[in-house]
Amino acid sequence: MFLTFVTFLPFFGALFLVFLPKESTGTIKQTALAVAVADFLLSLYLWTNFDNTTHAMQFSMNIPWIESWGINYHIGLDGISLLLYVMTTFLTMICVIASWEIKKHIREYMIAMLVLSTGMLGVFIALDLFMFYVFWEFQLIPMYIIVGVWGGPRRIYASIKFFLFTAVGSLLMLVAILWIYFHIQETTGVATADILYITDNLDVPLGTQKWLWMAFFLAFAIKVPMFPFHTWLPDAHVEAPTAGSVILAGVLLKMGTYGFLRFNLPFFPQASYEFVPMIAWLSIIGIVYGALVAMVQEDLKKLVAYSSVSHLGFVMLGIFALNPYGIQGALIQNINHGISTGALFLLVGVVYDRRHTRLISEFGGLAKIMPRYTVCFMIAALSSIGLPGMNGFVGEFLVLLGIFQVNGLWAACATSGVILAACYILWMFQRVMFLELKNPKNIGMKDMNMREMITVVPLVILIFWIGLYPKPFMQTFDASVNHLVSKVSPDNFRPKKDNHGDSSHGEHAQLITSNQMASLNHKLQMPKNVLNKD
Amino acid sequence: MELLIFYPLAGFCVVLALGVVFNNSPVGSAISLIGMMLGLAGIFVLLQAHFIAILQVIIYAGAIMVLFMFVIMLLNLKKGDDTGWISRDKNLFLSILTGALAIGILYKIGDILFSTKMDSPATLPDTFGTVANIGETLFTEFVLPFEVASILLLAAMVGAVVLAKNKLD
Amino acid sequence: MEPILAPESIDLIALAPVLVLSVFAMMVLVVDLFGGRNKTLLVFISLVGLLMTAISAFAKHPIPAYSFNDSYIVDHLSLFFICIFTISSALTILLSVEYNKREGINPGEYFALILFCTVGMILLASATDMIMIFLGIEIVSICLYVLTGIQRGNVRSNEAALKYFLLGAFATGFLLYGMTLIYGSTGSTNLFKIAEVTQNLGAQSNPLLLMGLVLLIIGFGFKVASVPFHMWSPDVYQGAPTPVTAFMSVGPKAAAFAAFFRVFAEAFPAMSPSWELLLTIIAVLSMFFGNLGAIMQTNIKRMLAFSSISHAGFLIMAVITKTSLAGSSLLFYMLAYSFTTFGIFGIVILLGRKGEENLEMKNYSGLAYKHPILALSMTILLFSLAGLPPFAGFIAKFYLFSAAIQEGLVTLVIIAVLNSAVSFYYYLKVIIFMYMKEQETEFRIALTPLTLFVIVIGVLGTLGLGIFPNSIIALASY
Amino acid sequence: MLLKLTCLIPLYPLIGSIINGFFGLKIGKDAVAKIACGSMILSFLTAVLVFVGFLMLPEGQHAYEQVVWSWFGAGDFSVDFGFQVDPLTLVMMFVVTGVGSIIHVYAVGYMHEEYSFYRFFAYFNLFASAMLLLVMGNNFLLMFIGWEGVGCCSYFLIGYYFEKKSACDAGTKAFVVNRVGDFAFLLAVMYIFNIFGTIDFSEVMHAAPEKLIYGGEIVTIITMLLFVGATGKSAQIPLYTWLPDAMEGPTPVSALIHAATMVTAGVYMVVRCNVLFSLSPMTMTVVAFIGGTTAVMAATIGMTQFDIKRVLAYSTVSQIGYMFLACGVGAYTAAIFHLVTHAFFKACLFLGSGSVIHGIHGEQDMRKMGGLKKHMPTTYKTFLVSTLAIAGIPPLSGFFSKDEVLYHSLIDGNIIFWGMGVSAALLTAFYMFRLVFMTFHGESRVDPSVHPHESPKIMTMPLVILAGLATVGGMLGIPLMHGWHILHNWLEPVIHFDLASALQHSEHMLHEAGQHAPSWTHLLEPKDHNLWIESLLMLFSAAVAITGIFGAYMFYIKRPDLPEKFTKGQWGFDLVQNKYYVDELYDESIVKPTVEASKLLWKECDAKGIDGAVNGAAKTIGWFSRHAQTLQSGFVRNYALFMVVGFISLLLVMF
Amino acid sequence: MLEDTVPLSHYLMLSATLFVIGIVGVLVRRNVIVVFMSIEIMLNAVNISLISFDHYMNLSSGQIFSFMVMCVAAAEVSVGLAIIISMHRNKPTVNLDEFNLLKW
Repeated sequence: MFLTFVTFLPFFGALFLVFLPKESTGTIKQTALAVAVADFLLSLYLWTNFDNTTHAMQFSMNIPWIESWGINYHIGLDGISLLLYVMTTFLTMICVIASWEIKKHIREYMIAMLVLSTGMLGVFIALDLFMFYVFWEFQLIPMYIIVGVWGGPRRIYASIKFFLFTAVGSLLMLVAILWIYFHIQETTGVATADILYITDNLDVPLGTQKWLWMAFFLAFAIKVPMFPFHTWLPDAHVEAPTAGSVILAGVLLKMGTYGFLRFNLPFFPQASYEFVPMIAWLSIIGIVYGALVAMVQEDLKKLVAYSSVSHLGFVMLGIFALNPYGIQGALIQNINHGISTGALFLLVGVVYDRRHTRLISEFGGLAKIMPRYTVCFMIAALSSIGLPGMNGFVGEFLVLLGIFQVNGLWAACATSGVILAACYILWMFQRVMFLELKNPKNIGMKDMNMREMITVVPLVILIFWIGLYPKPFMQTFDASVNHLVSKVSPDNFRPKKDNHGDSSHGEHAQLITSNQMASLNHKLQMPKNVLNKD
Repeated sequence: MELLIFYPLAGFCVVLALGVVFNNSPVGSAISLIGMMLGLAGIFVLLQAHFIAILQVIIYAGAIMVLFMFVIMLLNLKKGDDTGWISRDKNLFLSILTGALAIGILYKIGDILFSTKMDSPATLPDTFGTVANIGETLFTEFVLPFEVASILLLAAMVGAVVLAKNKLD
Repeated sequence: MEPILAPESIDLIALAPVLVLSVFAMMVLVVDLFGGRNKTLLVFISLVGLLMTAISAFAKHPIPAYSFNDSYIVDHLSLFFICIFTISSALTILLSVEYNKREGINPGEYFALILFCTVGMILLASATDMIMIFLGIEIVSICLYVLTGIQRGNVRSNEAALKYFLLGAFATGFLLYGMTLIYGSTGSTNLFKIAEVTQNLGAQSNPLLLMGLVLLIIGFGFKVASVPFHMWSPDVYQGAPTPVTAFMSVGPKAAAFAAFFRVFAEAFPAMSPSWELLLTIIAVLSMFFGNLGAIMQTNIKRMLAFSSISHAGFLIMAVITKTSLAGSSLLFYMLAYSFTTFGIFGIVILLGRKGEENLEMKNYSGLAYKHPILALSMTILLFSLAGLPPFAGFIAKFYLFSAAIQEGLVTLVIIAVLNSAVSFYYYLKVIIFMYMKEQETEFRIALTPLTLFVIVIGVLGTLGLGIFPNSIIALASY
Repeated sequence: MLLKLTCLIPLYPLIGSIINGFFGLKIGKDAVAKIACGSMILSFLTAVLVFVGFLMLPEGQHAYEQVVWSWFGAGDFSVDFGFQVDPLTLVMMFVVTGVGSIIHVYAVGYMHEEYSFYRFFAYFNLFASAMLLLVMGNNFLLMFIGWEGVGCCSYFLIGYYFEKKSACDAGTKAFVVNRVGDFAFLLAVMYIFNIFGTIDFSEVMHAAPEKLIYGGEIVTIITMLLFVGATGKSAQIPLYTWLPDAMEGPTPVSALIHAATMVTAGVYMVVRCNVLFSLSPMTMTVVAFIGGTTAVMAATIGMTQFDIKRVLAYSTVSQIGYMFLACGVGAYTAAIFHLVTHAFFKACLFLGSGSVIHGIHGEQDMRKMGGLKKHMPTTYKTFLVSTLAIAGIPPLSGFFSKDEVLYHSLIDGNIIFWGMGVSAALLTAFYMFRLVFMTFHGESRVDPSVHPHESPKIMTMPLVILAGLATVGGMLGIPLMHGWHILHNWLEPVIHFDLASALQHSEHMLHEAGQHAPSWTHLLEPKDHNLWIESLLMLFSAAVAITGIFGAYMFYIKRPDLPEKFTKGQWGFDLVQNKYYVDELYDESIVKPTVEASKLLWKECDAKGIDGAVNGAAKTIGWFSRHAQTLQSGFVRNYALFMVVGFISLLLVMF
Repeated sequence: MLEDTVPLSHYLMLSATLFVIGIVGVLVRRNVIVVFMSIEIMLNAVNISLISFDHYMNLSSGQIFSFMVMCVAAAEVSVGLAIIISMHRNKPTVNLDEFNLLKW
């Protein structure tokens, strides 16, 4: 019940806003902020009461919704969704503050923001496929409005693109959901769309699994976005208002990765296993491609957007490492990306508010006049390139570690993204912050004000917190991830091999036993080195 | 006997039907139509559906066609209003196409129709097609359609009145 | 000559809705004649009549009940459809009151025709005899021809009526021919008997019967406006008075689908391999061309017409699926669709004024900031049409698709969902105009109460069916 | 008990950095200087205490680990935020905190005129903190924090004058090139985890001989990757190009980061992982070879440069090459020894050059110096001492360490390595004295408007201390008498490697896999330390150094016209002076193609290809839509025609 | 084939021929009234089939059906002609091609 309350609180806040007069902008903003803050605090309360030791759903509630179809209002949080949930409320709060200066239709804006918040929260708590889909599609509407109304010059194109891309993907998922629904009904006799029940009881042959997997994949891959489906993202990001970008990067993209964890892996473990190479290569291409394209962008937001493609590539790679390192890494990287990219978007918004341009070439030398801004930007940028000690590193390393267990080559290719990340971020940083303050338009720019600091500083704190002591975050999903991993373990459906595994670590990784290692070693025994002995 | 009557009658109907379609003057079309309907009444008689044959004459050839003629007169349609269907080259081409199409359809339908094997008529009772017989069926088995037809007519009447009323009020 | 005995199968209780409504329709005519200038009474009578009809529909117990030599049935499908019809007719009447005053349409015959049309729809939904179906269709069509052309001073209205009439009569010819051939090859006009015969015939195809089916499909395809028999609908929707358009896109369409479904699912299930393909083609074409047509439209009524063509494509899926689940989904879909459609048309009516209907999308520019609630309602309704959760349209589509998937029509469903993705585009276009464009013309909207009432009902129905669909689903499923 | 203080060592500079960074502008320069230097000195003192504590450890215990908190983990992977104190760490700790403190003090004087004084010290302290993390971390990842942290600080400090494009470019270049190395390092860490299931230094080193096969593929890959990481950080071929550019930073930065500490991190890391390296003869050869080559190549470039700091930079590259040469032949002690002495004299040299630059108002071109001896005597003296040390003149520290490297490269390596070492030594002596002569001797070529002056005391004092250290640093490892090699004895627990048992394990493992182990017996033959050879080599290297000095003397004092004659029009000289065109090569072969390809990817692939496909699909639908509309012609007869066509089509489909 | 009787298919063929003629009429004529007449031809054509089926199978539903068809035809004619008249008031022409306001 509490969870329901927290989830729907923003929605009711939005309803309340509807009845406020349009003119009283102050009250509107304050109300929205109050709701967002309250929601965040309540979600923190959820976190503190969360039991880390179990993978079971908590705060759950299961009441019939559409009884005739066996569809329930089933909600709950587990380790995988908890942090995303909290991050959603957190970023909503940040975004409300960040949108303080919006002049155009502020009431409608805040309503859209709060409704969006409920939509996103719903996605993360839904434990019924039907309900999940409802929220999944529903949150498109406010986001579409936010991009389309308060966005930049090409906002209409961008918003439609965003909407259609996502919708096309998710509709195929709908077909798969229906199929599963009837399949479950047929095989177990229970008409239900309950995710937990389906997770436990879904049993389909590999061929079908692949099709269903693809349907889910398309929906989530577009959302993530994975490599060939990413083109909506730069457009949407560039055109969206600052807060929209933050939410988009911070939460909406995470819904895709969340979907993979919640559906693709547990529902279709075997298909997931079969598709690992494909995903891995797509992710790697995404990582490298995103980074390369980001490097030559002329628009700050577009650069950050393409960097998101690259970062999310890491997340995907981690998920499909199918081992605890990778998945935990992916989860924490989810959070990290939300924080650091969110911060970057906020910061880009700061200069955009002042200059109404985001072209890199328009800036230069900002470090001189905006020291606070520079420091914040620097921290966010470094976090984004995964400097150890900051949050990005923890996630990236775990992801790479995870994928390394599966395939060293993949890990190597993916790691090259780390180099490229440094290139594009630093180059951009240099061109914006450093060099001479040449452009006369920039001279009068003010440093960040209090409100802007309030939006960014919490993110900066989190950057270091997660970077140095991620335990409070990571332990929330430890149990859930282990459970998930045991579920998708290839051992479940692969005939056991005899020489499999006396090694102490890694459950599904391509383990190198001492025997294999020896033979490997021997095969490539180094030739006697002529230089070694004279 | 039946053969002797049927084929000429059928030919007559077809020719008149073509006359309806290809007559330049609407009045001519209407006259052809009346002729065709009478021909059909003959065919109904041939099929021993006397009641329907009578209705055909009364309702169709009588009432409906009178209405047609009435409207044609009311609207004062002259020959020139519809300059016929072969007036331009484009239309000629299209017409040939349409004709070919029509023959094609007919051929296809004929193909289908000739597959029916019911070639000899059932032995019909004497009452077949009589008013009494039809009436009984109408008032027992088909009483509902009969009643419903009244609603249809009422609605049509109201509608016709609404549309054709002289003054806009 | 022996006297004709009243057949035992006459069952006036089963027929009660038809009788009640006919009586009220005539009462409207009479009251109109003698009632003087105040037409409020007419509205009242019509609404009461519809209410009574809905109530009297439930008089028959137990269901299903067959009467009139099995040519009239009271079953779940028909009951539910009667509810849809009465709701849609009532909403039409409510919508029309102020519209008629504005456009100077005489309400007397107008209401009577709507009620007669409703009678026809009820008959259509309850008929299990081809003659009855034919008559039902004709009652509905004739009333609609007249209603379309009822703005006699308006050339567009005239033209629409003419087009509708000519094409409708043309299609009637096909329908009739189809029925005839079916009659000829099965020896009966009764659907149950036909079902028996075809059952025995099995897949062994009788060419006459098959051709009859083709022709039947054309007839019904015309009535439900499916490609390629849809061409009339955009023109007619555009030309007809807006409340009539709303009515047309819901009630008669639902009735046509009721008959369509009944004929194909109950009379010819045994023949399904032969007609499934045809209907699939038609369904796909309808979705596709409906969407294509709607994409480029700038006139909102035409856009809705094309959208309703693509919806028809979806609904044909239910006919193809032909299970009872499909029937239920058809019911639900139509109900959801009617609420949504009436809401939208209510808004469309509100935006128009005497002499200028403001049907172009650009007339909606900036609506969201002048009349936010109205725009929000429109948004909700459009998203419902698009099939987005949590609105009624989504549940309806979900229901429909699930019925289809259960029967294994996965490919068809995939085509359908892709099409509905395309359809998002044009629904979004309206929203773009409302929210994302600057106001062009001044809105002079008279917020007339009855129209608002209809909009509110539409929105509430859309939301209610979307969020708490359970009870209605339970009602719809049989 | 004292060891518990370990965690404070990196903490002090960190706190200093934070205070300076956030409040530096408010509290004023003096306070900033005090906090910065104070934190470093505090940290040094703590290091002393820890050292004392370490000495008090019971017999047989050679390491102390302190886990501060568990950093992160997943599954059975977990990594602690923990410090490790062992002899190697202590050495490095002293170098970092000691030399660091001195340079901090110096920097107070050097940077005094800067507006962003606080910013400089914030970065500087942060660097020290990161460097300490690097050397104290007890696992690869913590080391990696430091590893990247120092890189990052280096980035900021190189780009300290951020309005200068060259400085920014240099900073970015340094970071990116370092990242290339880090990439390899990271892969190595992952591989290590894959093999060992842990990334703690002690556990890995302990388990390595049991899990890895001598000369096997795995260990070779791991060590190669680690070494690539080291080349990045320590500016070795092929990743050395960033270091000379890094001289754009303020001179104290060059002294601390790009001479004394950060760039030697690679050496430290190799020594830290000596067990792994020792298991892979092939990597060892590569290490030695790269080290030797870098030493020679950088030295040749150093001979031709005119920018005083660049000469020193190449000298640094060259000296680190030495250290790797030592590592490569297994002489880890020698490497560390040279690392320490190098820290002393190179820091002194850089600070000295800074003093010179300071004294002539920012001029760095040696052609515009000369005769500064009399203007800045203290600087000159300390500079000379350090130069002698680096040139390898006994009994200064450089002589001992360099000699040890050369000795081992001959004994444990081969004549080629030794040859490289010797030629580098010759060149070093030459170019260092070229530097001294051009700067301090001869005619003054200083711009007449500039009045050279000696630096303030706060800058010369550190020079004196460092010069002193450079003089006596050699005492750490007196050659010939093996019991007297303090450093060697001290480091013994870290670099102890039992080859015999490792080979046994390897054989065992191979046997289990059903394979035959190659004969390794020759590896176990004891090497005899021939006192004679050692003495001879010492003499020889001293002679080489003197030869080099003499050469420089001939060229730059005696016959100043000679260089001109020799170099004019020589393509070889141009080649060397332009640093073998390596920068240009990288630019043309890697940087530009990447940027071009990226642009292509963006414009062609992304915008036109993928997005084009998406928009194309939309356009196609739009096209269809427009054309489908024309069917809706408004003519009833057309509509009827459509129905008929539909009828026919359905009929055809049906039958 | 019996010489004396006409096979059912010939009746059906007659019906089909008239039906197609009706279709052609609708397609090629532009005069509203003639188009309308063509539609009447189609309805009549159907009646032939209905009656002939009755005749050949000894049924009576077909006749009832054709009775209803006539009824419907009458209703349609009345409404249709009313539409034509009302339209003619606004636009005095019966040329179908001139009714082209509503399109696209």
